[in-house]
Amino acid sequence: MTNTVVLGVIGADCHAVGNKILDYAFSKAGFNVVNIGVLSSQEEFINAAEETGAKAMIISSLYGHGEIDCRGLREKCDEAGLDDMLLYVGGNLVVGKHDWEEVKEKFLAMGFNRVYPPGADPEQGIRDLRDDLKLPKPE
Amino acid sequence: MTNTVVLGVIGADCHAVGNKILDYAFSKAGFNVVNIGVLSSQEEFINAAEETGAKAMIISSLYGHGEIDCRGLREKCDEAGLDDMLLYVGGNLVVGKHDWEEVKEKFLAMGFNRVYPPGADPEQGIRDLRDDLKLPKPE
Amino acid sequence: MELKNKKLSMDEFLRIREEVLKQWPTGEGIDLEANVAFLKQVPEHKSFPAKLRWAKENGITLAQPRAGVALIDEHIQLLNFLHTEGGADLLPSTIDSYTRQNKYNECERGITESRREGRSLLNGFPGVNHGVHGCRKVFESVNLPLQARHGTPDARLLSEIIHAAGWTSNEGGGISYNIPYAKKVSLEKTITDWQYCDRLVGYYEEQGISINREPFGPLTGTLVPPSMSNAVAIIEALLAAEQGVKNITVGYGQCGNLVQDVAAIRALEDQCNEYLIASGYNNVYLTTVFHQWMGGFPQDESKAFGVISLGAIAASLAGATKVIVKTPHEAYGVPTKEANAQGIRATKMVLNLLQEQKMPLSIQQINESRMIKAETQCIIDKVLELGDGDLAIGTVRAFEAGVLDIPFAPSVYNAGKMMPARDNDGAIRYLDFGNVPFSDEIKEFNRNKLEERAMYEHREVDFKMTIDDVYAVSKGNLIGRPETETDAAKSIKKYLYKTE
Amino acid sequence: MELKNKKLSMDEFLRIREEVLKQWPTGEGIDLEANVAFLKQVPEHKSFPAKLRWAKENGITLAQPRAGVALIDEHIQLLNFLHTEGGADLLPSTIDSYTRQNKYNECERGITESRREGRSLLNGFPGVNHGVHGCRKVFESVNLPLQARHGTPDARLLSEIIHAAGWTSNEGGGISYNIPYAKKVSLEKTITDWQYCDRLVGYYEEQGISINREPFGPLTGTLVPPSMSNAVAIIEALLAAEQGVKNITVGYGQCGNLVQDVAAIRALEDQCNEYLIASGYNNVYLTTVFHQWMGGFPQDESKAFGVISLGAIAASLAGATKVIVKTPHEAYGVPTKEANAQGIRATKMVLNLLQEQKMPLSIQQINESRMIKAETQCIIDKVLELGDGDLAIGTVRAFEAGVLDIPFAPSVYNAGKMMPARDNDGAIRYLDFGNVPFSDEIKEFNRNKLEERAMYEHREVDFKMTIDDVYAVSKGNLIGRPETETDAAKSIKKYLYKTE
Ligand code: B12
Ligand code: B12
Repeated sequence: MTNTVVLGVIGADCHAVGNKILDYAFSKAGFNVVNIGVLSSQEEFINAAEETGAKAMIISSLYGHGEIDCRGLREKCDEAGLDDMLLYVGGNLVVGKHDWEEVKEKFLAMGFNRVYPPGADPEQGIRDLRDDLKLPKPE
Repeated sequence: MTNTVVLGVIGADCHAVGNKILDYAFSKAGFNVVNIGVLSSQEEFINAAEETGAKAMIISSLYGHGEIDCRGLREKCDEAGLDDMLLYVGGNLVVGKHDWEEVKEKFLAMGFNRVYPPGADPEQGIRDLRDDLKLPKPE
Repeated sequence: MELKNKKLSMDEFLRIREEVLKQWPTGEGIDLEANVAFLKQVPEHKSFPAKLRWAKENGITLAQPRAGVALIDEHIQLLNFLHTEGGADLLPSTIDSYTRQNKYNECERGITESRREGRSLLNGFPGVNHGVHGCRKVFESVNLPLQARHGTPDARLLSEIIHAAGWTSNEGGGISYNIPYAKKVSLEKTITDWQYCDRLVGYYEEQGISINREPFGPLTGTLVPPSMSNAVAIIEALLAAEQGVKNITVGYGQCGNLVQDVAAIRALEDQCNEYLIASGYNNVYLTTVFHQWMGGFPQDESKAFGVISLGAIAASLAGATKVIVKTPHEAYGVPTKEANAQGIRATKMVLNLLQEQKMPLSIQQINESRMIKAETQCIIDKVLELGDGDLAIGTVRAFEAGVLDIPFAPSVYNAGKMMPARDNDGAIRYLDFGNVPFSDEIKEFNRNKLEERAMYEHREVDFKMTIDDVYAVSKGNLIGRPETETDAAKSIKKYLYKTE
Repeated sequence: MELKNKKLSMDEFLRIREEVLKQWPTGEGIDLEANVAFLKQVPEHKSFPAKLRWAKENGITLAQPRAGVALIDEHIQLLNFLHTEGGADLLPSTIDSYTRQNKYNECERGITESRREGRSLLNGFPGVNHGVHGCRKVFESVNLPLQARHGTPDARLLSEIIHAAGWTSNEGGGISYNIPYAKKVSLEKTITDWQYCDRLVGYYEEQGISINREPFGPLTGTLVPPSMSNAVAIIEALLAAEQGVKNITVGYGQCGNLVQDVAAIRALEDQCNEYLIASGYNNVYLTTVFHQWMGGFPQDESKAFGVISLGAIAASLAGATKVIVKTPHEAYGVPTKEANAQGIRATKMVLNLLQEQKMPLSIQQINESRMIKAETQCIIDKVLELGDGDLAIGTVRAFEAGVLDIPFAPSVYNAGKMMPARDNDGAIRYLDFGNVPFSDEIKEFNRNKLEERAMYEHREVDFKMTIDDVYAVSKGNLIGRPETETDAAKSIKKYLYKTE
């Protein structure tokens, strides 16, 4: 389904609050949210997408290991034939307070479509996803 | 007398707390303190030195106008024949938080012998004055 | 003219006014009636009294910075920055020190040099030199109520100018802008001059325009016992009310002991209201201002944030109507606008977190409050007695007699015999009463409190304590414990500094 | 092995131990008797229990940061910086997230990459990979007591290593390091594994070596009602005591309402002592730790300082034995050492200012404390009932039943039916009780409190409140008021945002 998304927190990351709120927000916005929760591996994201036909992955990484954990995900998607998968990532992506533009570039280079800074508003992600999926604006 | 000093706060400056404490500290250290208090003009410093034969002026400026207020004091001392007058100045000498080395250079260039940063310990001034006046170290 | 606590007649007022307006060219042509018309147009959101009333009614503590630079455009920029980036609720214009001493020629020099050097060489905004025109430009370029904050013994011309410009609050008073700020200006003169400033506000009140007046609570900001500053604040409120002022904010500077701070400002509000009503001033709208720590600050900015936040917390828990905000640059110099905004943001965060919370009543606070009120009453009673019932005359005589006595004040008209120090809990007590006329019970209370500390510190109750306390906060503590080894200190060292 | 709240026999312990030490090469050869000899040499000023005892006896609140990086030398530098530049009283070693999940291979990768890139790619110190040797190097290079702080469901090998290295405190517990930190690890497993960690400490106690244990109080750090976190802390303290632990620090994460915070941590200490004694553990030395705000922080650093300072104030007024310090970088990422030191300095300034002051007792606090204790008792009673008197079994069943239920926890073993929200004063209450077994009186109390808020905000008591509260502090408020216009909001806007 066009409006199915896989939601989860990648790596050895247990931060669950944002995840529960993203679930609430994306569901309320009309998406079909497949929430694989915290502590999810790249494989679990891919399996969930394959099983549900999701068009996008909404990935969070809060705990600082995002860089290590996200590396290679685009390639794995391609291998799995998930060609046009939209990869969104947000949270506290790297260890420490860094220049945001650099962080963003790094993740874009890794093949992510959208990268969000610490504390980003879920509504922004929802608006962007509607655009990228060419969904109609909500009345 | 070698150990007479004129103490005061220069300009339109009313900060009295440090002045009272400097009075206490220099007196306790054995100096003969002539305290002309706050809100004292260059002329009042010079008159007091002439009247008492003081060898040093311990000048405070807290309120930020120190730069304007202190300009020309060395020249006035020279004119009055107070040739080897030791000019010490301390407090919050300029408006705002500035690079300390710059401020110090500025006041040294104006003819001050010693310049002290915000919150300087009076004991430091006392030690320096003993050195500059070649007074014996206290037992 | 003879000093008396009596409302100036319009004639007297206008007679003095003629002289006042001549003090500097910008005084020329200030027209009361035209000002009334102008002030009637001040929108509610830029009226100081309106915003204070709103805050009080909604249980909100407002945050106000101090700020002022030499030039008009820079000053406007600064104020708007503090509004938008800092989140200030009320705006100040801190007046420079030359203006405070009526040295308008030196202001002119400061303005010129500031223009040349591209940075402010004055420590504030020279309101008189900029005149009504300049001050109105400021008023029109900001979007919050404006107040003049200064320290001017003779602020008559300044007051004329700022109110004419739409600034709806003025800080100061005949005692609080003399004793801490001047050396040789008599109280007769400053009380008289501030009667003029108050009468000006009273005039506007008569025309239906509400203007706020705020006695400067913290005085020297240095270990002033609450009852002494409360007594001064109440006296100035009463003197202002007599001249027809109807909107007053009484102030208090943080001591650092939370119970004492909350008790003090609550006592101040209660007791001031009582005195106002007992004196027949029934329609005064009274609010309170809490000043974050007014003494020497620590140089480290993180520590300064700690001091600032504790002040915000005390203000909020005490339910003060507004809090005057310090900045992380305090120990160094006039803050940059960024540092100023930082102080406001830290303060507002705390105010927001505590918005719904007040300090719950405790026995300790009730007792502290009772003691502060009893001390304050002893002082004010004696002032009235000395003045044969006249508060203005009594005030002059009380300072002569050392009945009113402000620690560390520069004025020769202040006795300087009273000495304060902190007790073992950090509350400020009377160490040497000088001639402050307390009952035996009160004296014993203060003495016992200090004895307790002396015993704990293994030393005598003496002036050395006061000095240690003056330095304490800037060195990172509330109480100036002696540097000689106490048991506690030894015990601390054993753990903290021991090397293998 | 069957779960039971019963001290492990030495045989059982040693049997498990053999397996544990094989989990990673650094486990090899850790020798209990040699460790005993080593630990006997730990100087008093580097002993966690000794310093806690000193603080408690002297009424001092100690400050402890969180900190850890991938490489040993950098980690040592970091800790010494926090000691000398920050003024930390106790040192941590925050363990990285791979270690917490026992993914030591990934740690190895993180260590290598960190070395190559010259910056830490791990969010903490990988203690297991560095082994006893590396951890001892840290211990020997610092001059304060050391504690491991982590979030590790199975911390048996880590605990073996750190204690062998002279680290005299270990944070965690079978509940508090599972439910907030893991997704699919059963409570049977984590309680059993933490019995091992506790038994290890118990073993050292038997040899005359005192080691501190600290259940992790704040859990998810997100709107946990005090009685729920207190119940968990008390259960973990009892489980630890059974294994022979004699020095315990129970913890609590700041809620933000001052009365509730002070009441909660005082109730925690009292009630935990009561349960310990009632259960026959008479020689436990109990201290408390207060965590500065554990939920989402504001991004602005000045605001963060406000949050940090309010936390320090609450800790100090509550008389907590130590406070865990946040930093102005909290909302962004693991702090630089400078930002970490800033947080400590702001905190210590506040602690110093308030050193002699405690929150005076009030009716409000007494009532709040009574309510927290009553709620906590309802929960623990039910846990014991479910376990037929066995606390360990009861805990597992209580989570199954939703009797113990932590909001926003990631674990599948947590019911997640209970929902919290703030009342109109900012205190955290139960919005949805789920299966938390409260008396009618308690339920009514919670409901009324939330109804009060709902009325004030003109909305229903529902999950939207909880969500608004989750965001509130990071947005600069304590309570998540709705964004729709309330009267108060309208009134504020009228003053603040009106343009001419
Ligand atoms: C208390 C205080 C006041 C009180 C003063 C009461 C009184 N009459 O004394 C009040 C509230 C009245 C006040 C008013 C003003 N103040 Co004021 N005040 C302070 C404050 C908080 C503490 C000063 C103090 O008493 N310190 C304690 C004593 C013991 O320390 P000290 O004064 O620094 O003196 C010691 C050392 O510096 C040293 N020392 C001093 N001089 C010398 C000289 C030598 C040779 C040596 C060896 C040592 C030495 O020894 C002294 C004793 O230990 C400081 C900021 C701070 N330091 O935290 C601002 C401060 C000094 N004030 C300041 C200003 C601007 C003002 C005002 C203009 C108004 C305003 N913006 O609020 C008015 C001044 C009006 C006027 N005409 O002067 C600024 C100055 C700015 C600058 N330089 O850029 C400061 C730095 C605050 C700030 N950051 O804006 N102030
Ligand atoms: C609460 C908290 C915890 C709780 C978590 C409880 C739980 N299970 O959920 C506890 C205490 C257990 C915890 C543990 C740890 N934490 Co933590 N924690 C926090 C804290 C304070 C708040 C997080 C939170 O809940 N925020 C509220 C929610 C609503 O916001 P959010 O998570 O940011 O998510 C929102 C947005 O970011 C956005 N978003 C997120 N992802 C995405 C994706 C897309 C596509 C979009 C559009 C938007 C979006 O939408 C979400 C909803 O609004 C943050 C710091 C902070 N933010 O103030 C640190 C923080 C995340 N933790 C941190 C760390 C390091 C840890 C630990 C490793 C240990 C430690 N040092 O203490 C462990 C992690 C162990 C592990 N295995 O993961 C670091 C991460 C550092 C870094 N990146 O450099 C932080 C930043 C603190 C810090 N400055 O050091 N933590």
